[in-house]
Parts: sequence; C-alpha cells; structure tokens
Amino acid sequence: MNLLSKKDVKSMTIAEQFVSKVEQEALSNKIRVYAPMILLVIMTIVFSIYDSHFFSLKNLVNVLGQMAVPLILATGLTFVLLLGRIDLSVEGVMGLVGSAISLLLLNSRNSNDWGVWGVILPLVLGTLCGFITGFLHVKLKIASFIITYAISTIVSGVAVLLYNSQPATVKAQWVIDASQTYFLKIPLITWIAIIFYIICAIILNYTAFGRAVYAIGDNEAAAVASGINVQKVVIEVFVLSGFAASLAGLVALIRLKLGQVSLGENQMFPCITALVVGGTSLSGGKGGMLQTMVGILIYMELLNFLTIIGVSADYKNAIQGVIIIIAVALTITRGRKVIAK
Amino acid sequence: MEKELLFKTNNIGKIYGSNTVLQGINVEFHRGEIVGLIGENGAGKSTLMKIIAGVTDASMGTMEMNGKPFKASSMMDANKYGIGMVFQEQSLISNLSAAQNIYLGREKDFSTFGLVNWAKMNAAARAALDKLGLSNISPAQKISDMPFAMRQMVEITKVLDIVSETANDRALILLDEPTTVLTDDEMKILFEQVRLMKEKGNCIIFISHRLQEVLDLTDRIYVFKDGHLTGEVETKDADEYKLYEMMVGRETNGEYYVSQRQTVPTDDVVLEVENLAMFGSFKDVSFKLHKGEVLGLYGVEGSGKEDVCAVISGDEGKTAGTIRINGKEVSFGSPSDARKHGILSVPRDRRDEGIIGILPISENISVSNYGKNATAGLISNKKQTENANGWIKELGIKCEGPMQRINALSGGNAQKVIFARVLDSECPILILDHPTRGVDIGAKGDIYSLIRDITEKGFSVLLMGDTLDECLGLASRIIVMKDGLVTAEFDCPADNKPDQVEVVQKML
Amino acid sequence: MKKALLLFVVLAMLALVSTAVFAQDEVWHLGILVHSLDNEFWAQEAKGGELFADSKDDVVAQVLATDGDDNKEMQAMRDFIAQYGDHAIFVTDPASKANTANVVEIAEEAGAKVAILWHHADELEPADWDSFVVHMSPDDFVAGYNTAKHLFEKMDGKGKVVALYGQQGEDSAANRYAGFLAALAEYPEIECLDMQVASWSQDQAMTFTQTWLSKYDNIDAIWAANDTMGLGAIEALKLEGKNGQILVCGCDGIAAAYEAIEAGDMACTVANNGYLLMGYGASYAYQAAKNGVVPENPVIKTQAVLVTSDNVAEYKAMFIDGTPEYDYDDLNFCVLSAHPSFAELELEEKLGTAAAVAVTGAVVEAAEEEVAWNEIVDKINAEIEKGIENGEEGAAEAKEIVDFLQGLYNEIVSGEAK
Amino acid sequence: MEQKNKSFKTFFIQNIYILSAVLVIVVFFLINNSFLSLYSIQNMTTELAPLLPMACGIAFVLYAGSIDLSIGAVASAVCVITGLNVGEKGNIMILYMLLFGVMIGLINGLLVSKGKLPSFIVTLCAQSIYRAIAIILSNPHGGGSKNIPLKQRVVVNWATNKVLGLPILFWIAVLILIICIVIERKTAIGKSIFAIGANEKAARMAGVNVTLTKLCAFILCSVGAAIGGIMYTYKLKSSVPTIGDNLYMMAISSVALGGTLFSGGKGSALRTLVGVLTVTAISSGMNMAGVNPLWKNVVYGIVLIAAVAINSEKGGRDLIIK
Repeated sequence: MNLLSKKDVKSMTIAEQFVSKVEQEALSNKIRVYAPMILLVIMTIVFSIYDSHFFSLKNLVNVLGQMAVPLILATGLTFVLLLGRIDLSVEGVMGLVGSAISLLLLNSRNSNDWGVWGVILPLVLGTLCGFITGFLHVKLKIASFIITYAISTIVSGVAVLLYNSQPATVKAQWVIDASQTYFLKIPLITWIAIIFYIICAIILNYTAFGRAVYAIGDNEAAAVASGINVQKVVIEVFVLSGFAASLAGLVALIRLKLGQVSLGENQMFPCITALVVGGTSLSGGKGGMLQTMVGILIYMELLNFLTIIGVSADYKNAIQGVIIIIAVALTITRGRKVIAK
Repeated sequence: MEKELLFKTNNIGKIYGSNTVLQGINVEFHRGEIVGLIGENGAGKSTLMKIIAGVTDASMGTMEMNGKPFKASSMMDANKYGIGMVFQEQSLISNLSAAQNIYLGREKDFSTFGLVNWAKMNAAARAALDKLGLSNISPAQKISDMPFAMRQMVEITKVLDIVSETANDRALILLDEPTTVLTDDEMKILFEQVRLMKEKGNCIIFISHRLQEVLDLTDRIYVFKDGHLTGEVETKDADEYKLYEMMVGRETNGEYYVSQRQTVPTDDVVLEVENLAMFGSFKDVSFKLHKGEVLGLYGVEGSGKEDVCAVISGDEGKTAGTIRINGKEVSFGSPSDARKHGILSVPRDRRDEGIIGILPISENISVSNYGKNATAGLISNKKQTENANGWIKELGIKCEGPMQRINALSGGNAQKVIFARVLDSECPILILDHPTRGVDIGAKGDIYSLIRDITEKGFSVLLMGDTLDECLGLASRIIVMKDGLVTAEFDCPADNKPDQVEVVQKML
Repeated sequence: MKKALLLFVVLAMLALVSTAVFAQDEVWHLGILVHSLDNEFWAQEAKGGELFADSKDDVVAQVLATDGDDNKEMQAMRDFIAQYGDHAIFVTDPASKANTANVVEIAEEAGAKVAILWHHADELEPADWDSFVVHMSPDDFVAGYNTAKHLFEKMDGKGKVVALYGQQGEDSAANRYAGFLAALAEYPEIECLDMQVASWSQDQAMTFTQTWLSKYDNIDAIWAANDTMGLGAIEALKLEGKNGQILVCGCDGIAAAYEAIEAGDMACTVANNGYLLMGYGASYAYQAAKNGVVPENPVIKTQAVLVTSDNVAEYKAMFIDGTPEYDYDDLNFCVLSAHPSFAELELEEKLGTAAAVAVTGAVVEAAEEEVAWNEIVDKINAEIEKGIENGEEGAAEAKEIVDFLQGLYNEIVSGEAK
Repeated sequence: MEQKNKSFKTFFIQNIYILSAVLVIVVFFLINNSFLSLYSIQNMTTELAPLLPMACGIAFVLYAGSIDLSIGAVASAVCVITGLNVGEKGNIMILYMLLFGVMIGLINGLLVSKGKLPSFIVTLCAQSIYRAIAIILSNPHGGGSKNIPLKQRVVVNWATNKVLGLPILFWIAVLILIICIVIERKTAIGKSIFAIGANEKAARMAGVNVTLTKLCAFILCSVGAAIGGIMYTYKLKSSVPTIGDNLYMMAISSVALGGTLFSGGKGSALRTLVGVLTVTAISSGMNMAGVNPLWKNVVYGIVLIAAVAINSEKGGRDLIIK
C-alpha cells in the first residue's frame, strides 16, 4: 500500500490493514537498524559545527589512533555478546599479555631479547587464557559473568607477579618505530585493528563458525539440534576473544611502551557500552560487525568531543552516562512484548 | 509383499533416575512405508524418537540400521546414517535466512577455503524448497519475517534435505507432530511430499494426536502406552474408534465431551464486547458472554480469533471498540489489569507462556493469587502447599508432590496445573486458548469434564478449541470468524449440535 | 562430593603460599599497610618496611595490601591484631585521609603502636593518642607545588599549561593539584588551558594529550600529577615529535620516569623516597613499642627531592638500581623538620615559627588567667572586618589566624574545665 | 529406609552450598587458630555487616533475571552524603538516605521495566552518574574522603558498640537478612520476583504485574545499596567517595558464591549469607594466613571458581547457563 494514498482506517479491510501494518513494522525495523548510523552522522555534523577543531584532520587521526584498542577488543567481544555471554576477563588478559611482552623484548628490567617470539608467546598465552575461560564456563557450567570475572582477577594477579611490582619499559627499536609509523596518515596500530576487524567480519559473515555463533545466540537448543557442537563453538569464541584481548594488549603496549596491568584498566565496560549503542543485543543473536564499528565510532567521537569542548572533569562521566542511556534508548529495538533484562 | 527392512530396535529402554519411561521396545521400519506412532503424552513415543534420532541415549537395548548395529551419539551422527527428525517445537534460528537455516551445520558444502558462497547456498535452497512446492518461500528471507506455518515448512525442508542428501533414498525420517500449526493446504503439500518420499524407498515415521491424519497417511501404526508397545495394526484394518480403544483402553463416543452436563446459559451478561478492533488483525467484533456459558470462538489460523483472545486477556492492546464487564466499561493494558477485572487465560503456548518451569507446582498454582494464602500481606507457605495439595487431588494431577518442579510433569499434567492456577485465581471469566493442545487423550477427557465442572459453578468460559469437533462439543454457542470478521454465530445446545459442514462453510 | 574435594585441594594449596608465623614472646610483628604492590612507588614503600625488618632480629614483617580501600585497611589491621595482639606494630600509607582516625582508634584499642605516613585526618594529633607514635609525610601539596614551579621557571614565567589530574576522590590527587594551583597563582602570565582527570592512567593521559595537541597549538608545558600520566603524555608528544619541546613533569619517582628525565623527555619528578618513609616509620613504631621511645615532636616532614636532569643519575643509582641503606636507629636522620602537633604546624606555616611560639604562649597565658580574651578578640575582629570592607591586603588571612587562635583558646579552656 | 536415604541425599545436595563456607572457615582455622578468636569474629562480623544488605539487595535483581552494576556507586554517594551531614543533622540522615535509595531504584527500575532498556547498560551508566555525584559532593576538584569530626562522632558511635559481644551493625544486618527472607518467602512481591525471573512471559500471562515487580526488585536493590553505604559511613566514621568502586563486584560475586542463578528465578537470602560469609572469610583468612598480597588476587579467583562450581544448582543438561 502506498503511504501517500492512505485510506481511512475504518474502511480498510483487515487484509489491507495487515499489509499496511507489516509495512509499517518493516519500516520502523529498518529505521531501528539504521538508527545508530543516523545518530553517528548527526553527531559528526553537530560536533563539527559546534567546534571546528573536531573535524580537523589532526583530530580525526587522533581519534583513529585512540580507536585501535577499543576496536580490537570490541571485535572480539562482538562474538561473545552474539552468544549472549559476556567476557570481563579481557582487561586482565590485556594487562598480562602487555606485561609479558614488555619483559620478553629488549627492556629496562632484564636482559631478555627474544625478538619475534617475545610477541608470539605472550599472544599464545593470552589466547590460552581465553581457552581456559571458555573451557571452565562450558564444563563447570558457571555463568560467564562470574567465571570471566574470576579469571580476570587471577590473570591480573599473575601479571603483577611477572613484573614483580616494577613494570618494564620496552626498548626494542621496532616497537618504538611501530608506534610512529603511519600509512595514509593513519597510524600502524589502527591498521592492525582494522585488519583484525576485517578478518573477523569475514569469519562472522562467511564461515560456518560465524553462522553457528548467531545460531547459538538466538536459540541454543535449535543449534544443538542442527548438529552444531555448541560447547566447541562457545570455547572457540572465548579463544577468539582471548586472542583479541592479547592483540589489544600488544597494541596498547606499542602505544604506551610501559608493560603493566593498568594497560587493560577501564577498557571493557566502555567497549560493551559502545557495542550496545551500535545495536548489538546483550541477550545474544543480534548484532554484527557493522554495528560494532558504528558503536565504537559513536563512543569515541563522544569521548573526544567532550574533551575538546572542555567539559568539567567532575561532570564528564555523569554527562557521558546520561548521553549513553539516551543513545541506547533511541537505537535499541523494543516491541510491546520485548523483555528487557 | 514383504518390504526390505531398514531399521529395527531390540529391547530398547530408557530410565530417568528411578523412573522407567520406556521398556523393551521392539519395532521394525521398512523401506517405502509410512509408520504412525500414537499414544498418550508420556507414553514413550517421543522418547523413542529421540533415542533413534540421537538426541538422547538409550539406557538398554540395541538398534540396527541397514542391517548394521547403529548407535548415534548426536543428531548429526544420526543424520549421517540417514536418520532425520522434525521437532515438535520450532528449532529454527530466527535471525538467519531460510537457506542459512536449511544448511546450518552443513556450510562446508558451499565453502571454499572456509568461506561460504551465499549465492550457491541460496540456489541450492531454492531447489530444495521447489521440490516441496514451496515456491512462495524465498531462500534469502529471514525466519523472523515469516509466518509460523511457513517456518514449519522450512524446518521440514531442512530435515528432508539433510537425509535425502546422505541416504540415497534409504532414509528414516521422523515427523513429531508436524501438523499442529499447519493450515490445511500446507498439510496437503506436506502429505504429498511424504508420500513421494515413501515411493522413492524412504521410511517415514509420523507422530500425531490427530488420529484422522494418521489414518489418512500411514500404512502401519504402532500404539504405545505407559512406556510399552501395546499394539501394532495395519492402517487399512483400523479406524479412529479402534485406535482410541487401543490407546486409552476405554471407549470414546458421543459422551466424550460430557455434553449431558452442558449448562444452559443464564441471561446475566458478564462480558460484553462491542465493535472491538485491532489494527491489522480484526474489526467490528461484538459478542456477549453469559454467566456459566462456554462460548466457542472458531476460525482458521490467522482469522483473528487469536488476537481477539489476546485483547480480552490484556496481552495486546485494542485499537477501537469497548469491553464491558458486568455492564461496566473497562480497559486494560496488561494481563495483570485484566486479572484485576476478573479475566484470566490459559495460554496456548504452554511451554513459553504457561508454565514457570523451574518453580515448583505449588508456586505455579499460587502465582495468580498470592493473596489467597496470605494474612496481613504475609503468605503462609504451609497454606500454599495445602492449597496445592487440594488442587492436585481435585484435578488428579500425577506428580511427586506440590514441591516438584513443574517442568518435570507431562504435558497433560502441566496443563492441569495451569487450570488449577486460573481456578485458584477466582477470576469468573476464563479464556481457554487451545486448552488441550499437546495434551494426551486421557488428560483431554479430564479437562473436558473440568470445563463442565467450572461452568456449573458459574464460571464463564471463552474457548478456542483445538479442533472444530472439540469446539462444537464443548461450547453452548459458537462464533465463527473469517479474515478478521465475525461471519456467523451458532447456538449449540447439548442435544442439537450444528452440522460441522455448515460451520466450515462459514470459516473458509 | 568430588567438587567439595576440589575446593578443599584449592584451599590446601593456600596453606602452601601462606607464611603465617605464630606469636612468640618478644618478637614484634610489623604490619606494612600499603595500597597495593602493583604500583612501583607503593612497592618501594613496602620494600622500605621490609628492609627495616631485615635489619632487626626481633621484627617479622608482613605486607598487607589495602587496595586503597578504607574498609579493607581496617579489616587487615584487625586481622593482624587478632593474631599478634599487642605485639603487632604498624606502619601505614593509609587508604585515605579520613581513615587515619580509624587506624588510630583500632591501634589504641589493641595497644598496638602505629606510624602513619602521608595523610592525617583533621584534628587527629599524635600527642592525643598512646598508639599514634609519629606522622611522617613529604607533603603532596609541596610536591605538586614544586614540580609546577619548576615547569613555570623553565617557561620563564609565561605561557600556556595543561594539567592531568589523578584519581578522583583520592587525597593525594587533590593535594597535588592544590599545590599546582598555588604555584599557578604565583605566575599571573601563565594560563592553564584545561584540566582533565586521567585517573593515574597512562592510556587516558595519552589520549587527553593527543586531543589537546589537536585543539591547542600553543601548549608550553604539561603538569601531570604522577609519573605514569607524565609518561603517557610523553608518548603522545613523541608521535608529534614534540617530546622535549613541551615540558612534562611527573611525581613519585619511578624507574621509567628517571629514564625519561635522562632522555630529556621529562623535565622533573619528585622522588618521594618510599624506602626512607616506611623504613623510618616502622623504626619509630618499633622503638615506641619496644623501648617506649616516643619522639617529642611527632609530626615530621621528610625530604622529598625534586629530581631534574641535574641530579637524576644520583637518585636513579640509589633508588632504582640499588636500595638505599639507612641506619634505622638514628631516628633523626629522616627528619627535615619536626613539629609537636599539626595545629602548631599549620600555625607555623602561617606566622613563621618565632611568632607562633610567642602568640601561642600568649593565648595559653590568657586562657590560664582567664583575662578578658574575648574582649580582645572582639576588638581585633572589628578591626579586621573594617579592613576587609576597605579591601586591605592580608585582612582575610588575619581573620583566619584569629579564628584559629580562638579555637585554640576554647580548647584550652574546655580542657581545663574537664 | 531407602526413602529416608533419598531424602537425606536430596537434603545434602540442596544444602551443599553451606559446605563451601564451612570448608573455607575450617581451612583457615587450621592454618591459624586465632582465625576464630573472639576478636577475629568481631572483626569479621563488622566486616560483613555492610556487605550483607548490599548482596541481599542485588540478589533480588538477580532473582528477577536482571543485573545492577550501580550499587557500588550508590553506596559511595550515600556514604558521602551521610558522612558530610550526619554530624549536624543526626541519625535522621538514615531515613533520608533510605528515601534516596528508593528514588534511585525507582529511576533504574522505570528505565528497565517501562523503558525496556537492558539493565546492564542502564545501571552501568547509573554507576558513572552516582560516582560523579559522590565525587562532586566531596569537594570541588574531586576531593577525597572526609572523616566525621571527632567531636560529632557521638552521633554515630552507637553503631559500632557491641551487643552480646558483636557490633550493633552486625545485628542490623541480621535483621535486614531476616526481612529479606520474609520478603522472598512470605510476600506476593517477593514470589512475583522469582516468577518473572523464571519465566517472564508466563508470569505476565498469569497476571503478575511485571512492571511493578521489576520496579520493586530494583528499589529493594538500591535500598540495600543505600543501607550498605550508610553502614560504611557509621563504620568508617567518614565519607569515602571511592568506597563502592570494588564493592559491586564483591557483592555480585558473593551472591554467585551462594549459588544463586544469574539466569533468574532461583536463589535465597540464606545462600547470599553463605556467599558473603565465604568472601569475608577468604579475605580475612588470607590476611591472617600471611598470603603475599601479590598472590591474593590469584587465590581469590581460584577459590571463587571452585566455590561457584560446587554451589551452582545444575538443573539437568538442558539448562543453558550464559
């Protein structure tokens, strides 16, 4: 039915009404799907008008550089959230991997110089943490919220033990070079993040594993019935998230050079918030890589803008909280019978 | 002509804890036949299906497929042998497309280097759907955008595709109540396909509570009762009456619906609905419900009758019209508002909207009326348990006791608990939305006499029957809906029920 | 049951990592209360306490981490006391200013001696308590002030500065920033463009600095409330090639900061010398418990050195590459200045020592003889108010001092009434 | 006989959650006998007093299948407001703060139940808002904690006085525990909370007022957090804007330790008590056992996993635990 020639509701037959209702729902669903993107565009325009520094090339490059760590983490967390799980251990794993790398490369604390192995082994270690998390979650049947919290506690404790309270500064020349390398004016670490993001997007959208993740998040029983090995997929997702956290640890270390637990501090909750703003559902099955990118961009722009216009530091967190609630309210899909948990 | 043996079981049994649910089952399935499995809920037929399909393990006994020992550790494993099962409950992923659902778990057939070629998959899905005559389903369409029946067809397509691919027409396909949500047309297509499969040499096992369908479709029927195989008949030798007898060991006849106890409605109007409408679903619906009356609401799926119930029970909002209770106009925004006005419903989807699974029976009964067992706002758990015990006795609920979790009960018993809940709430107007769906025949009879009991006590019932037969049998008046409009109203006095053909004419 | 066994095994492992020592006669158990060991400075402090314990045969030390949580600190103290009773002694870098009152109360109740570093609650005087032996502090305010002042001097007293604040809600963050503001007030030609809360985080400091660099093109210096944030700022500057051009300071004196100073990326930091602070704090508590030696002037300011490119080599060798050796029996070694009470310290800061002694004497005298002190004060107050109205310089400050004296007087009078 | 054995076994399985607390306490007692000295018990009871109301409060939200990450920040804000004013205004502040808690719960609850926003996000944002409030009120430029002036401490000293050898704060916490048990077992609202947690759709169709019930769960939770905040003020005799920073995870993990399901519909205040006891005993015990602080996190995490693994009720293999 054409919206322009809308008939009087009363004189419509039920069939006509039904068609128009379905069309309306489809339209509003579409709006919901695109709402985060619309929000992103509006934000960018309004911010640019409000403060000319915002849209300067330099600032955009900044935002891109700062985006590297959150983007990598959020990419890994996308899989976890699509399963309807949560992973609080990424902060701890980031800290552990960053600390371990800093101690194995040329550094200020000891005489190690393991070269490329100094990066690979910690990445494997972090990925292993993801495996342990997933394995315990699946086998002991402990809620992911608690098991990942416990793992995070353990892992960050181990990290401090590794450097024994005195974090090491990385001296390896290639790390220093890497932090100052740009392609097309975009920092190398952002390229790492973008490549990881693209690979994960392909995995999610073009592999059996990706379909299985959606299937489990939407209807675990049905996924089992379709012959999907749910336990295996869940463990694999935590392994992927563990690897993402490890990679984020590496990138954070390249950025900051000092290998300590706090590399990972306050990284996870912002990422999850960003994912939800982008349109990923916490209950699983809904979301995707596009939503992840949009969410991260919205979040980073907001953060950057609040700093640029010099909002008082006392009020910044509170203002951010209010804005996020409003953004989520605007973009999240809610029907009459939707259950919010 | 003796057909080639495809699958057989030797003394299969299943024990859950101390509870033996299946014992000493020996069945044989041959190529090119359709076998019906019937029995009351909890008789063990679904458990047998699950064992064959690899969903659960057997506690004892062995199985053979194609003459070789068979043991499946998972459904996928069973699929490899050519055994596939269509589940009673929907097992599709709603945010994936039809094609992705059909080939879920089998993506590697369409993958190169681990990457899936979606175009190729859609083309294959197109072909699979066309084979079943389902040209109206687009492979790229998301399941969440499809109506219920269409989803069921996708599910059947999926299973047929899985097994026909691997089994070379030596497949064993298990259909567990596939027709519950299908329209007549869809059912016809399904039956056609099933027969086609059979002719090619596959074996199809068909479970249904609708005996007429079983009689129409199958060649041979196994009857189950209390975990045992109690009978086997050639379909050509059976009729509905005989099957009833084999299943329940008691006769069914005109007294099935206890129509001699049908009440004559009084003149007191408890619920009056005038020009009720819900945009996109129904409009201009008006009727009156009298005290002590069973008012049947009938029509095909999608005729709007479901939404009429939903609006009156507070589950959905109306867009126009008025609802009056005892002559007073009311409006509600939720089922809890409706409850306050004395309306409560037995929902259709028992598993999802009826039982509160992990809570005990007593809590499930009291949830609609905690106040009953409370003094000064404090609930006495002792009273609540006693209350539950009372209902368990009164309704004959088979359970370990009021503290047993409700999800351990069979469908019929769980439904009785839901009835106990609505009766306990003391709401005078009850909406029974398919109250016997998925309930075995024994429990059905109990529920029918229960409905008679409550109307005698002065409750009024708005009934959406599972079958026309049931609706006509129980109701004292029937309203027929078609395409969102009321098309006819029939009086159904106990001694003079209207002709079924007449009713069907109004709804189609 | 299997799982219960699992838990039991896990707990049994605990016994292996535990190092419980049972109470013995004449062994003093030193509880070292620090925030946590995942921070280099706090680890330095803890090490200081342990160095002291190693130097004594009859002291056994245990580090108790508080995570900067008032509650955990109280719990840890009580747990320790439950074990060792009055043979427990404490040296604490308290979780917060306010919590020092609780620390003292708990120690007093158990008869355990305690030395407190850094913070003290308002009105909490060592002299009033048996257990509160000594308060030692290098003063966060001064640290913030000194680093800021060093930056401003290097800027020739003019230009633009931005500030990185520590963790909101923490005393040291607030005090260091107050020091920064005080220094800023002395340089009218220096403008502070922005302050952001980077919560001691290197990552956040780097992010803020990047944003500043894209917004302002005329920043001359970045004041950071600790080394970690300073290092974050330096990483951001390195990306722009501006390290060394824009001045950065830190505070605490961690290894990486010394290296940054050596490389010319950081202008200065403050070596708070955790070894000295906690080592001597422990020594004071120990002496008080064992020998009943209580310092006459229990409010002690210790030396906090401003480390710049001039003296960085010396301090790096002492604090990072090695551990300093001190003679812990020489209790006066750590003292920069010592004061009888915080009240007097405050007064001294305002009046200068000599004047303070004189005025305090007068007040005491007035209180004892109950001369018409009130009348005198009223007159002075009237003068001051006139001064304030006329906008005379120093009038407001004078009023503050008089108020303080009034308080002192009231205290003495009410104390005698008791 | 067999019947009896079976019921004993069921009883044992149902109450196995107590075992974790008992084991933890026994092990620490073996390591160090003074762990169960009167002084130590007094210490631990003071310790668990504020945590217990917070854990009991958030348990209601978990029963309903939601989560509340803001309780720590609410406790901080309440602690600051009480601490700054109780000296002058007196104990009436308790009443004001309880009302404040109700208000916060109302806002969170409305956003979740009426606004249909995920509680995870709503309360995460609420967390940053109340944390900012705590800090702004403390001082301009994020000043730190302030103790209640020594002279005004008379107002709050009663709370740490001892009755029957244990601090009054502890007895209040016990009273609150009993109230929570009554709410969850004896009132319609408590039972409705479990019903919506177990199956929200079914509870709705059964006529449970879902909006109101959720609202109540969040109010109970915030009031619990407010009580926790007040207790910290009375216990620490100061206003501490950072007090809640780690508390919310501690409260949530205590509830999890007791075996309450995160998916909703199951749990009890007694289980929460056991969880709180275990957490308190672990942290006190590790102090007394002389565990190196660097190892504490590692040990805590491992014990947490082991205890939760024992305590969580497994409802068969079809139960999905996210």
